[in-house]
Amino acid sequence: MAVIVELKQAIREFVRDGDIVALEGFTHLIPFAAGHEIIRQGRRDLTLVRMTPDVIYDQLIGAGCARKLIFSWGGNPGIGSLHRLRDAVEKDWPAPLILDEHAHAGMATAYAAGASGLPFGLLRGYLGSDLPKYNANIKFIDCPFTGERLAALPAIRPDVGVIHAQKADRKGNVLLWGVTGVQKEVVLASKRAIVTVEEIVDTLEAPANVPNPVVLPHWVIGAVCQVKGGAFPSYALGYYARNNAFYKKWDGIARERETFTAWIDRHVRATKDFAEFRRSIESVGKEAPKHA
Amino acid sequence: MAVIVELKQAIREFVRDGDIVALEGFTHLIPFAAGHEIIRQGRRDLTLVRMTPDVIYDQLIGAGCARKLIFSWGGNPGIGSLHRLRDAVEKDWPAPLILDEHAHAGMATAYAAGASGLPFGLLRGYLGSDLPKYNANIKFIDCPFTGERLAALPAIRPDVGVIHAQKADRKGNVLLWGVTGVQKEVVLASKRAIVTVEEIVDTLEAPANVPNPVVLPHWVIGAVCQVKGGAFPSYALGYYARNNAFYKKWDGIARERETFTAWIDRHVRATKDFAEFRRSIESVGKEAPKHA
Amino acid sequence: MPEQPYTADEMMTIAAARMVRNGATLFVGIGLPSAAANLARLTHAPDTVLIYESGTIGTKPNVLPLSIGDGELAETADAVVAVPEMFAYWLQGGRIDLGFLGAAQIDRFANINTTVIGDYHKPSTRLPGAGGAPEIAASCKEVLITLRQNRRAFVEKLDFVTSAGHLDGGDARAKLRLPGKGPVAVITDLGIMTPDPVTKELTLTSVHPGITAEAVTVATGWALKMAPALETTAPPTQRELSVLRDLQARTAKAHAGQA
Amino acid sequence: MPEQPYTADEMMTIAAARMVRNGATLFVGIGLPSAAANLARLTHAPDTVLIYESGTIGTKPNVLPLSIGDGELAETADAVVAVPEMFAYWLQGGRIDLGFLGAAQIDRFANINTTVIGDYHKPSTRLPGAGGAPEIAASCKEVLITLRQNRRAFVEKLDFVTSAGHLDGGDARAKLRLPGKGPVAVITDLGIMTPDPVTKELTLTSVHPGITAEAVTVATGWALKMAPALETTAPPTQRELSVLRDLQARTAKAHAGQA
Repeated sequence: MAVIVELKQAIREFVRDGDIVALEGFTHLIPFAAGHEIIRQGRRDLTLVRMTPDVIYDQLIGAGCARKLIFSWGGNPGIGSLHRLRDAVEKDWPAPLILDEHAHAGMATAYAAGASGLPFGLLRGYLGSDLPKYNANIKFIDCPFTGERLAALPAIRPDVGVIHAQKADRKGNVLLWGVTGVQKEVVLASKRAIVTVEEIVDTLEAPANVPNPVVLPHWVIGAVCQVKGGAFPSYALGYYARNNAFYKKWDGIARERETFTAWIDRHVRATKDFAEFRRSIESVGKEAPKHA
Repeated sequence: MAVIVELKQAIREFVRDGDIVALEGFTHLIPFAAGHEIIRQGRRDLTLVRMTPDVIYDQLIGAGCARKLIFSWGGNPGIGSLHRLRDAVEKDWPAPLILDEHAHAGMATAYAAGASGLPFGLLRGYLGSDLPKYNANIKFIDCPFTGERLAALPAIRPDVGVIHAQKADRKGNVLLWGVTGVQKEVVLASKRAIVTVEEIVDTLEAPANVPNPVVLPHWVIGAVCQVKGGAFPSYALGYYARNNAFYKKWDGIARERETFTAWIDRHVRATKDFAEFRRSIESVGKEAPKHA
Repeated sequence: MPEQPYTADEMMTIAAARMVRNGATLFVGIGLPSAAANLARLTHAPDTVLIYESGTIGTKPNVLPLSIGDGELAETADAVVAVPEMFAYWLQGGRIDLGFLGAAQIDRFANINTTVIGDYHKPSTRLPGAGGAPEIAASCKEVLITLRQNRRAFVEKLDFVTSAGHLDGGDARAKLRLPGKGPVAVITDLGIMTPDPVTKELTLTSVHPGITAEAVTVATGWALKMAPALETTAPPTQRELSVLRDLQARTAKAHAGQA
Repeated sequence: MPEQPYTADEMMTIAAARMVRNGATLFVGIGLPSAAANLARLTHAPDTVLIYESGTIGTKPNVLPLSIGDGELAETADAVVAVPEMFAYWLQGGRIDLGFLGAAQIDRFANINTTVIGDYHKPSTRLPGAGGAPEIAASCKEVLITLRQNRRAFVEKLDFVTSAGHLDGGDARAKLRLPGKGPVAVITDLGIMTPDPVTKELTLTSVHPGITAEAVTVATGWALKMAPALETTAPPTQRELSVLRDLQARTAKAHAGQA
């Protein structure tokens, strides 16, 4: 049963040190505000789950929140590497990072298995790939009818699932549309779900002809938090576009430990919420307009 | 790649004697017109697949088109028995009917497996039920991670899948909404798919705020046929309501072999298409207004 | 105020409706369960979430559906999902509090037959079959069953177990790793039976007003256990009756029409 | 008309685009494959159905996406589906004609590495990982691979096989029951390689204008097989170049902006 609360409170009450936490959003509606709040509250030893760890996970990993990463593609989309993720894997900084590595098809299947209450998910996958050699969680079973060998993966069941969506109503029913990735699955697979939204409205109606409208009823959600722009620098279809320039800029910020730490300290740890974070990074542009 | 043709032609070219044929529509958008055309063209020895064989399958079975039925619930919704189905099972009339019987969860999973190109589907199902004792297609496998015993069913892969939908565009892209059952799955699981639609439009746009809009692209469909009212006596959300009175009336028509045969001969076999069928049954009302 | 007269079916539906906790998520079968679930929603349990296997979630029909997928269910739902998703994510996902089922036949452990009377391969009566019931009975946290009570329905031994109640009693469900607790009550036109906490055998705990324990025994095909302190079901309130009758009048009007 | 000057990257993208049959369904990776697939759609293959793993089906972006799930892809799609459905029903379902992949490294049998350089547990370079590629490489009826050719990318032995090409050659794919035929061409900035019909070893079949076979050999980390009749790729037409440049200019403009 969803409660409508401040994001600060939702993270404080729902996310514990050592939890399995999945922040999802397949390039669209990435819950950056929620990720920042986890950093701000100093959570540790998290097992982070995400098909496409991108800038938000680079920040969480660099900030020392994670001990393990379950993932299938870790890069800065269209730009290149995630330097903090690489530093953790290649040089153990700020701490070693255990990898539980998959392909997208496997992760998607494992989320669907989690949402379905099944202990494992089934796919024709990983054939000819070296991934199963390095991941004991990828097993193979034989079809009882044809004998075909198929991959089996343990269901993903996070302690906490976090997504961002376009709208909620005052009961906490949530509406999202566009690229919806595994957002429904992560909410249904998780023990506790947090949804940040662009706006809270009286009546939850999908605009005409939007692609792929998805409704999540309030009773599968723990907390709904309004955070306008909470998916920045990713996008919210119908609200704002992806800030590609920030993704490019991140490459420079994250490349060195020092620049990363200074950035995260100043703009995330020293700000009280996402709105203040936004003002803080905008103020940098004003200080040094030539480098904006 | 969809061609837009007359229903008569689609059935002639796509449905062969002995085929596995699935006409789906979960109480909504049931492809009655297509079912009638199969009867009219005298197909034989079909394996009929459908979660909820209702009046349309009662007609196909009574008309002697079927040798086998794969199903999970066979009744006249809200009314009672399907007398033709019962006569075939209990008394082998007009021919014996082999049953491959499931529960809904199993059928839905087997359709999804078919759509997914997997040889089998997996569910926590049939536990404590006698169904597996009578159906060798229900097997059990052990989870390779937890040891839990789960049900496994062969994927449903019909030769022909048939659905009715609200709209298609001139390329053959299809839009449906409301209760969509397993319609997407049956189209994707079948070797050949036929879709009858209420109307063909220039631009395929979902009306505002309709429940659960689903688009099927033209390249997964074999033939699209416009048949206005083609789901009668079931309904097409946004077009016409369910004709509950016909469902009640069917109970009387189908109860005896003679009344059934007279009805199917006069209104289906002797009419040239669904429009003429509709006029034919309406004319009965006019002949004997007191019994309408 | 003098008590209004009411029928045995009305008492059954009202007694069943009362079992629904406000705010619960219900997976609802068509017919008697659907009537009781909607009566609950329209009386003491307005925040109840009604789910039908056709994919409609949080539906609030103004009239009772005749089929499990009536347009009314889709148009008044919070969300509509495909049927494979309904069974996988919503039912099997373990998020339904209460399954609400009907039955053709039931035994002393509340196992359900909706498949055949007689031999499976040569039945004397072919019934509609399983539908969603086996997995509703397995996966919902609790199950309510409602049906009319007589010796054709309440039988010593089922010809076919379609959906598991408490199997052969005791901890049989747990041994088979069925996720839910199984049937917690059977509500009929005569009374209410609940499973014994240990043996899981159905025990008559309440008779409806004017019904004797003996009448229930006569209508049951096995030696029905009785609770030591047998209660009498509270008669329908005026509000319960009027809401139910209004609902059924609206329903009859909506479902009439020409063939 | 005199030939316009063009870059090696433009030649690569244009040569890759030409491999796309009109009307084919394409599962498209981000970056070079996406540029080539959209160029094909905007030139000789207007009925091509572009599918991105983010769930967008039949998408017609006006500018190239920077990420696999840009809003432009969703807004111009015929349909958008959830990611589990995309991989299960659409890719694994066996309905995609052509998978279009990039790679960090490739070997003589067109196996792909996008995971690590060096030891998996202590890599010298951690690459992004698999994404959708292993199942795209397995399940599409055919696969095209496009990447820049040099000895860091074209290696004798991969440190990690992320996605199967022709494995160790011959009928290895069939033995492993991989559904699709695997890579049918590798298109680089220097030329085009196709697998030998029997051994499945990549064979240089075409060099781009101005590129020598020797230059390709030098850029390849193994002794590259040559086709007996080595062709020269037709240079870009003016239309190919202008459509590609317009697309890239629109893209650059759309993706600029303040951080």
